[in-house]
Amino acid sequence: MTPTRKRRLIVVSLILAAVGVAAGLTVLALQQNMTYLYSPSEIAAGHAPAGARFRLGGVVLEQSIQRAKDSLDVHFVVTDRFKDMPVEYTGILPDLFREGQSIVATGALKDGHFVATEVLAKHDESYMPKEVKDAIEKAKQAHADKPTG
Amino acid sequence: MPHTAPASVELRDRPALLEARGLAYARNDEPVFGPLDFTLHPGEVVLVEGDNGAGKTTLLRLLSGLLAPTSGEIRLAGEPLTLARLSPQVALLSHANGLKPELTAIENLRFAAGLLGLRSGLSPTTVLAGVGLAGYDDVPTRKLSAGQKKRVALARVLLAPVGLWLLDEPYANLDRDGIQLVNRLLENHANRGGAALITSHGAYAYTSGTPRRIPLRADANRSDA
Amino acid sequence: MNDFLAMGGYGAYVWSAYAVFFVVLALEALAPRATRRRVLADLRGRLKRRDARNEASA
Amino acid sequence: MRSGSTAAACAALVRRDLTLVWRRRGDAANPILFALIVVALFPLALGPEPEQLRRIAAGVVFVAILLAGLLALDTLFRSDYEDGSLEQLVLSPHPLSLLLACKIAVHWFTTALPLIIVSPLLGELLHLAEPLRGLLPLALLLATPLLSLLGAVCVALTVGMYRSGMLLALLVLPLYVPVLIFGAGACNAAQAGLPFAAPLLWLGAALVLALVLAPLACAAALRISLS
Amino acid sequence: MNALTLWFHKTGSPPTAYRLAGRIMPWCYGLGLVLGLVALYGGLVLAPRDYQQGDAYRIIFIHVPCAWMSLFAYFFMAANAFIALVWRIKLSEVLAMAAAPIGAAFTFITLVTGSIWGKPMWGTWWTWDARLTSELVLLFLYLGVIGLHAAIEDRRQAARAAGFLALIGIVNIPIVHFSVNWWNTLHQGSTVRLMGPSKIDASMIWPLLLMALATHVWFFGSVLARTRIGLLELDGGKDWVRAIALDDDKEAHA
Repeated sequence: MTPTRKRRLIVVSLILAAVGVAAGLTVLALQQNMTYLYSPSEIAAGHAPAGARFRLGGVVLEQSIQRAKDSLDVHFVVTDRFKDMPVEYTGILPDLFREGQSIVATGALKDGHFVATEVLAKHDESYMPKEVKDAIEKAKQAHADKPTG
Repeated sequence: MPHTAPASVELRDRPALLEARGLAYARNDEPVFGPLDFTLHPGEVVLVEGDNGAGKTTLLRLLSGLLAPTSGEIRLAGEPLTLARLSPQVALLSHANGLKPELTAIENLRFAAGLLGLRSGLSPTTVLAGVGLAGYDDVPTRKLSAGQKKRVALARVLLAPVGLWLLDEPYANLDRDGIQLVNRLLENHANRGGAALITSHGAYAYTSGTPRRIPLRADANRSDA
Repeated sequence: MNDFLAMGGYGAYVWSAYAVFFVVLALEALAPRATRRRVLADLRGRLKRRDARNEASA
Repeated sequence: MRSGSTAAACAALVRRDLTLVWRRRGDAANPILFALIVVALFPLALGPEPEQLRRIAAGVVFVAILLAGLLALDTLFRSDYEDGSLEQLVLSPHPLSLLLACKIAVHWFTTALPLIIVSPLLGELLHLAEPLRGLLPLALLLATPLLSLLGAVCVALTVGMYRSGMLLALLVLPLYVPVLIFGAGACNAAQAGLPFAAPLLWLGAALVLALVLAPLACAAALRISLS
Repeated sequence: MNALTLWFHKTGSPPTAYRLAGRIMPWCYGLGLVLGLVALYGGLVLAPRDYQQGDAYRIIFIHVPCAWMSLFAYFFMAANAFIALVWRIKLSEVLAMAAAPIGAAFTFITLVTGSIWGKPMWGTWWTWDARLTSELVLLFLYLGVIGLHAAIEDRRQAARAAGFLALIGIVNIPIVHFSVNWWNTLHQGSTVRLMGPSKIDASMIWPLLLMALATHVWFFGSVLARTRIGLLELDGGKDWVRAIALDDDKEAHA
């Protein structure tokens, strides 16, 4: 084997070995929750850390928003349609914040409440005119009303 | 004894140590020199002559493989020179001596020997004595004069187990003794079957025998003038 | 027309975004012209120097 | 005539670089001093309240060490370039990437390792949380070699320039962003009582890859800059 | 040499490329402008209001095409840098470096319009979310490439060094994206998809796609304009460049 070839072989095998080890570590890393975004169900199951700041993700439950008259305090419930999580927040909410909206709130658990320090609205990736949206809703409704055999 | 290069038939029969075909270099599309054709056989010392800015240093950097030519080809001992595969058979002395000022002369030479290997029968100490710096082993290089630094750098070239020397202005900063020393070193190297390409702006020259000269001028300059 | 400019209350946001878009792209389109002029002027300078050199050596 | 073995060349290079650092040992303390000053500025700017400082301690130490490393990066090839020994390195018959790996290793050993050793002290200045005392040096141990390796590639690209400081920072910082996120992120997660193994594993994976690929990239970049 | 490589070689030679680029460039600019104006009319006037975001969503018609362009320009640059580094083709070096400032401009627009959109919709100008951060890093990379290219005297060496950086960056961008992803996600998913149904109504998608087409055409126009300058710089000593320089002087004085 010429020295050049030998050198190339060493380099290639080193790269392959490194890729192998890195892939192994990556697989190990992927088995862990890295997003620190918890749903109400996960919190109910006790996965969320007690006393630590983490992020709560979910949908604002319909008819759960209660705004205080004389302050910026807001109470609402975040749900993932299985479990609910009451949230307290003080501050200005984004325009998109409304019932049925996906939100990401940062804060910590306190006496079974989630005390948020930041609430961000996560608008989804679909865009359509209002009429279309209404039509879809109507169709869904009709579909749901139909008795299923 | 003046040495007439190339001496023996035996040396001539070996393949050329260095071969340049149509070698040209341009920087930002300004031709620096070329196209050049020349060969360097074992036992030859060739002098590259040119004014300041004629591209002498550039030529040496091309031949050592640090720089890629704009056009043309370089072969070392028959093998084409590529950037990816630099030749282990070239020793370069450039303007920057490649010496660490904080290290002593002998430490600098030891490092060079570790990096490039050692010519058989030589050691850093003997080589240092050979360039007239016996007893300077433990002096930090920064305390040496410019000429003495040049001698240490020459010792480094001498130490390397290579056939081809590329020396950029080896006479610069040297006194009369030093110039003779360079000539002696070159002569010995040629007699051993080595070859050297040296540059000079003409003030000093390799006086031993009648070395071949390569005048260096840009082709474009020639045609415009 | 006013309705159109108001953009349902988001006029300031929408129009400033569009303004950024147009200003940046206009600058981006004008930049090569300036560069071209500079490069060609440089080149003429180089040619002049070369001619001067050649005359001096001739 | 014989040329030396590659191992001998690497040993000679390591010995020379260590000797040089020893001869310039006054300069070796500079990164530590710099990191110390940066860390000391935070309590002065934010007020001495321990709770507040504890919350940002890990991140601040990380950023201070990253910046100190960035300052030290310039010395990696600077003097070698100026006195011409970098040219000799490129011209040696041994694989350039291996020689550069040795250089980077010595550089890490002499600039980053001392910083890791003083990192508990830096943390203490900011009232670092108890559970992080062991984790922060560990995260730094994984992150700083990555910073040195990635930085070396960028230094190699800027080696021939006179005032390359700002440009070097611009080139290096995008590459440092993920390292910082994972390294400091692991510490923050641990502080919040969240699982922190994953970011460390990512750092480890990146380090293994960089150990092999960065010297190769560094050699290629150096060849470009020297031409 | 077969016919194709011969053709490639001929078109790739600086004077031919310069002339060809000069002929195509105005068409690209013109077509880009026309398509862009039609798309704007469609997006600002014809497209209906969004059920969720009202009129604010209309920023999408510039934000999304620019975001696509910021990535497209990077891939264009990196691909050309790769060709330039491996095969040392002059034209590729010039093309790669021509794409950098345009990419930077599109990235800048994406960031600014995105944060203008984010304020009313999300409730914040900026968040350290994966897409936003990686877009910011992308901008830094563009600036790094431009800076490195400007800092090196020799044009070809500069192009090689900057191209090398661009190639490193292409590895870095997904890494940055995923690294930020695990600690923050706010940006919505992709709306327009190559595979499967897009999540946008037909009345809204056509101005979006038309604008994307317009920005692409515009991009190529601008690349050609910059490529012409790059070729002039690179071939500065040649006769054809000399003629152009003298012609330009005459025009300026006429």
